[in-house]
Amino acid sequence: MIRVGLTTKHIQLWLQKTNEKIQENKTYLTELDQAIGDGDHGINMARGFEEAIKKTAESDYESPSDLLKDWAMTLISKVGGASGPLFGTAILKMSMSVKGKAEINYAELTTAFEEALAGILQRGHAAENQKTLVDVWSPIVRFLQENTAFDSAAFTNQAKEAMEQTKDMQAEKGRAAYLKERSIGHIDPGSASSFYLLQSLSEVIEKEGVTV
Amino acid sequence: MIRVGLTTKHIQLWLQKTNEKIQENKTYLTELDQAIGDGDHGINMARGFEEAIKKTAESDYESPSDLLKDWAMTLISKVGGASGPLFGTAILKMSMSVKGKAEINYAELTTAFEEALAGILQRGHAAENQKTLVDVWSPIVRFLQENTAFDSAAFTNQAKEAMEQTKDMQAEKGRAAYLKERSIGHIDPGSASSFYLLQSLSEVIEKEGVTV
Amino acid sequence: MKKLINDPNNVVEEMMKGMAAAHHDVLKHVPDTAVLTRVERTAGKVGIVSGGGSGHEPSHAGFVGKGMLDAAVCGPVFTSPGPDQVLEGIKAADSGAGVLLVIKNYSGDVMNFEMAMELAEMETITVDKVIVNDDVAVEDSTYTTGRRGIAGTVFVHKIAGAKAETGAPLAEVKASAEKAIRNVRSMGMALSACTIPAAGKPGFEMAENEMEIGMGIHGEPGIERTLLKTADEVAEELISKILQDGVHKSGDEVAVMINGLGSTPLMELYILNGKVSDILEEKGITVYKTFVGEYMTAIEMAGCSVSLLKLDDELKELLDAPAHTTAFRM
Amino acid sequence: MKKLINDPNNVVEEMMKGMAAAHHDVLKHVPDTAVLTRVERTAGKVGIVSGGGSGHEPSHAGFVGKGMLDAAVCGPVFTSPGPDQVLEGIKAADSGAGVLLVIKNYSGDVMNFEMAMELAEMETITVDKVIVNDDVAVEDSTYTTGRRGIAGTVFVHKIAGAKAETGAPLAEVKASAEKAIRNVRSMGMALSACTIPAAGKPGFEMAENEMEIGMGIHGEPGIERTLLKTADEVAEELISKILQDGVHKSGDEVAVMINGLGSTPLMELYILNGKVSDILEEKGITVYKTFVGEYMTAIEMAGCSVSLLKLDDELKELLDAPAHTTAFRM
Ligand SMILES: Nc1ncnc2c1ncn2[C@@H]1O[C@H](COP(=O)(O)OP(=O)(O)O)[C@@H](O)[C@H]1O
Ligand SMILES: Nc1ncnc2c1ncn2[C@@H]1O[C@H](COP(=O)(O)OP(=O)(O)O)[C@@H](O)[C@H]1O
Ligand SMILES: [Mg+2]
Ligand SMILES: [Mg+2]
Ligand SMILES: [Mg+2]
Ligand SMILES: [Mg+2]
Repeated sequence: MIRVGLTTKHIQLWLQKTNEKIQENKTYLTELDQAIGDGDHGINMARGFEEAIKKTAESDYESPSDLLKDWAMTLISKVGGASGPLFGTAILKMSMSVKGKAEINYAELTTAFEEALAGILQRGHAAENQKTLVDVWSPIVRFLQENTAFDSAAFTNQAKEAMEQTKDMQAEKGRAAYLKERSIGHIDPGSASSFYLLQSLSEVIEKEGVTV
Repeated sequence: MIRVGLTTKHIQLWLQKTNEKIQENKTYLTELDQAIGDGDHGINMARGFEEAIKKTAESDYESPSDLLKDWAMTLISKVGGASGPLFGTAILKMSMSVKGKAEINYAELTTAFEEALAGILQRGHAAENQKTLVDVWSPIVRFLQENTAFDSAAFTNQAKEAMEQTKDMQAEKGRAAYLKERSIGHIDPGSASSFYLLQSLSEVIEKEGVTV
Repeated sequence: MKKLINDPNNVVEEMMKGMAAAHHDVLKHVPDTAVLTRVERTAGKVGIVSGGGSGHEPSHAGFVGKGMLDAAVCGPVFTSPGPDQVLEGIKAADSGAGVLLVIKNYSGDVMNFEMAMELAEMETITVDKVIVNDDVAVEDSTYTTGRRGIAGTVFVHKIAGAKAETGAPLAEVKASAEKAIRNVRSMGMALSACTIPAAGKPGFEMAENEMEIGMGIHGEPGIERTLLKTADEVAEELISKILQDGVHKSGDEVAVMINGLGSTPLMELYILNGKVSDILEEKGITVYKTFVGEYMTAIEMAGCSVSLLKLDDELKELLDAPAHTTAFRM
Repeated sequence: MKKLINDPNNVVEEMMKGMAAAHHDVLKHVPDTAVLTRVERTAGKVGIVSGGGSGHEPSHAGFVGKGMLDAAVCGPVFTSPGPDQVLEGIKAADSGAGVLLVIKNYSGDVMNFEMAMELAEMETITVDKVIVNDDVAVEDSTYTTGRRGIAGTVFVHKIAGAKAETGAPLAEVKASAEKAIRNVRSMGMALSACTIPAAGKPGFEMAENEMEIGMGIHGEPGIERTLLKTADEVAEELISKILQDGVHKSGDEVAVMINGLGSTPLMELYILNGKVSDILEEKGITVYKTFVGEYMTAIEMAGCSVSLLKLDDELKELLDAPAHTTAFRM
């Protein structure tokens, strides 16, 4: 197999697949946020991703970077709350990271994720173990760094495991932090939606036979 | 038996007995008012009668009229709503009617009730059959007029029957009038408390062996 | 019953205390009475007194102050105060030029306030009255109790208060108040019941998918129980019932009040107003001013009422005149 | 869910429309944005911008007007608006002297408003910010998210707005706002949950005999779930937690805000205030002014918060300065 990498089309499919999962799980994500936040996370993500789908349907994109940029800007503008700037910044940093590339290979994808995580950390000032989406993005970046080729199943597993581990954490950033000990026992909503995003990437790579 | 008539002591007992019944049936009276009014009738009557008991406990009364007056003024001041002026006026008119008398005989009692009813009608401008307490007071005045001596059982029966007949009426005065047809099927709260007042008088006369 | 109170039988006294404590620059409690009165009196002015049962806050004490009421009489929850307390209000408001009572048309209020007038006359205070009956949900009839007074009463307070502030004599103040009454119509609806503290349970039940059109401000039932409608449909229904009454016509100028009954968020009242203002524009009725908020509540009932006051030059001037009260400022 | 709305996903847009229609003399909607801005601009004045998620009405647009905010940015219910909308607010508020953002301390608000600042700087608008964190229910910590901004924010709007109106430069306006923030502490409690329209069901459940002390304005949980207490006990608890923070001491003068969260009757807020004013007197703290009503709500939540602002001469003058907004008038 030739290592073609992720093309614009794959990014489009990634966005679509993520959107599907977000819409399907809108109520679940909102319920997670009702338990330890203000109960809008599913609504926010669903609104933002729906808009991103609409926005990116308007143009033919020349490169992954251009598409990622519109995706990111739409999230920043339409998701709102804490997750808007965080997911938006993550995707925007990816867009900047892959600028000028027609295809994204494994190393480039890893770098893109590293920069996405850096953006998230810079924006939200959270560290690992504070029960935020950082607790999914940090492990997944380490996972990418520790490997040399994309293993869909392992990638998804790693993301899922990371998400599930937020359940036992006590929140120290974001709204759930107000709950202190009472935040323990619930999955962090932003980590759950991060999982859907990562799982979707994995599924696209798997299904389209992308060799990254 | 000598026809001694109602003395100050009997009026005191009448007030006490009525108060007991009002307090016992406070919730019931409120529920009647919740069905076709604003749900305060029991509360209003209970507050006013409790105050009347307190007020009249302060003095030794020389005559039925003096006691009735304090009773009336306390109701006027403390019951409020529609029932305060109506019950207050009724008792006040009785006080005026029996002024100067140490004992009240049957004819005097009848006159006192006639004047009480006149006061109610003047104050409230209601006619019979409009589903108000007039529908208890009017028949009871007619009943007194048609007889020559006080028959406790018959008096109570008449009052009770009159009260029960308000159930089938459509309200045209008071708050229940807003309900139009929907007011049918519920006993009028003011008629129910009027019944307790009349029943109490009857019981005092019976129990104390008053010969009016 | 979930309420932030101490003793259900003491809510009105404690409210008066807390209100006087909060707003001692505007109003004060007349000791041992149910009366809250203005701190700054305008001498020689006709006094304006309103009141009735409590539970309608900010009505009525929230409208005590320069340009509106001189005294508010705070009865027990949903129960008209007795004549002795209304008399106290009259005395507090009287500064020699006579007193106008603004009464909402309920049997109890009318009887108690009229008895107070008789008492005041015995004390040689000149008193007159107007009776507000703006609620078009109820049939207009002289044979029955007739229409209730609801949120439109606030406009009557404003007009009467402003007129009195001009130094006009009692008859003229009454005439302006009566003009306001002739020109104002209201209609309400509710999504939920309310609980009188001393009763401890709601006055009625309403299903999760029901609403009541024409609901009064004491939880008296309305015209019909219907399925929950949208804000736009509710606006249509309330306005059309008001306009049917024939007072407000194309070419007229009106003041609008969108009144919350207690637990309806301001957001919803504004959503309703968006549609109300569209409908009025469509009908050729010009909106001069709009008031949105809680003016005449029914404890914690969810729901609203819409009031329209037809304006002429005099009413406009009086509506715009300064008012310095805790719940209404111009 | 029983709400007087049309489409749960359209509530903020419709609210802005209805609000602009009602108060076109005070505020207007900037087309195609989430911004409501002042009609009458004071040229050369520092612009004050606030905002955040909707559902806190009258916050924030109710405080747009002379003497307070120049623009309010209305995000989705309980969700901070994105930076592009905050930028629109900054642009609407800017008249050359720079803009101060009043941000409530929530991760989302802080991130979105800070991103907007970066965007504004790219457009060469001078922007600075203050972050309000008055809620003593939350532990003060720089490591965690820290304290929330709740009803005390309204005092910050008032102080910043009044200072800006004096023509003071951005740094001085910011300094006054920061003094207000240093001097204000709040604490809330709730009797019931609230329902985000698009979520369709309450954020949590509370039993008939429970209340939550320290509840935030988005239904974020508080310090503890306890059995229902009396208003007096609640007053004691809220005030004692505020005073523990050490900002307000015997001999101080304070402004008090008794804020309703949405469906708590004004009567209950006044009952609470009666006790609050007694406690403060006992503690030797003088109440300069008291504000009672709905200022920062949580949709239709039942409950309240108490805020204390310690005053000095500057803050008193700024608090008393004229303000002409739809929800705050001085
Ligand atoms: N400072 C932060 N750093 C990283 N992630 C954060 C931070 N604050 C919040 N989050 C994430 O955002 C999620 C909440 O998003 P959302 O509910 O949409 O916004 P809001 O909290 O403003 O209502 C949390 O579950 C958490 O994962
Ligand atoms: N105009 C009237 N004439 C006679 N009785 C009346 C009149 N209006 C009301 N009532 C009586 O008053 C009762 C209601 O009293 P209450 O509930 O205490 O006062 P309110 O209606 O002011 O809440 C009614 O049941 C009715 O019997
Ligand atoms: Mg959230
Ligand atoms: Mg009643
Ligand atoms: Mg009543
Ligand atoms: Mg949120």
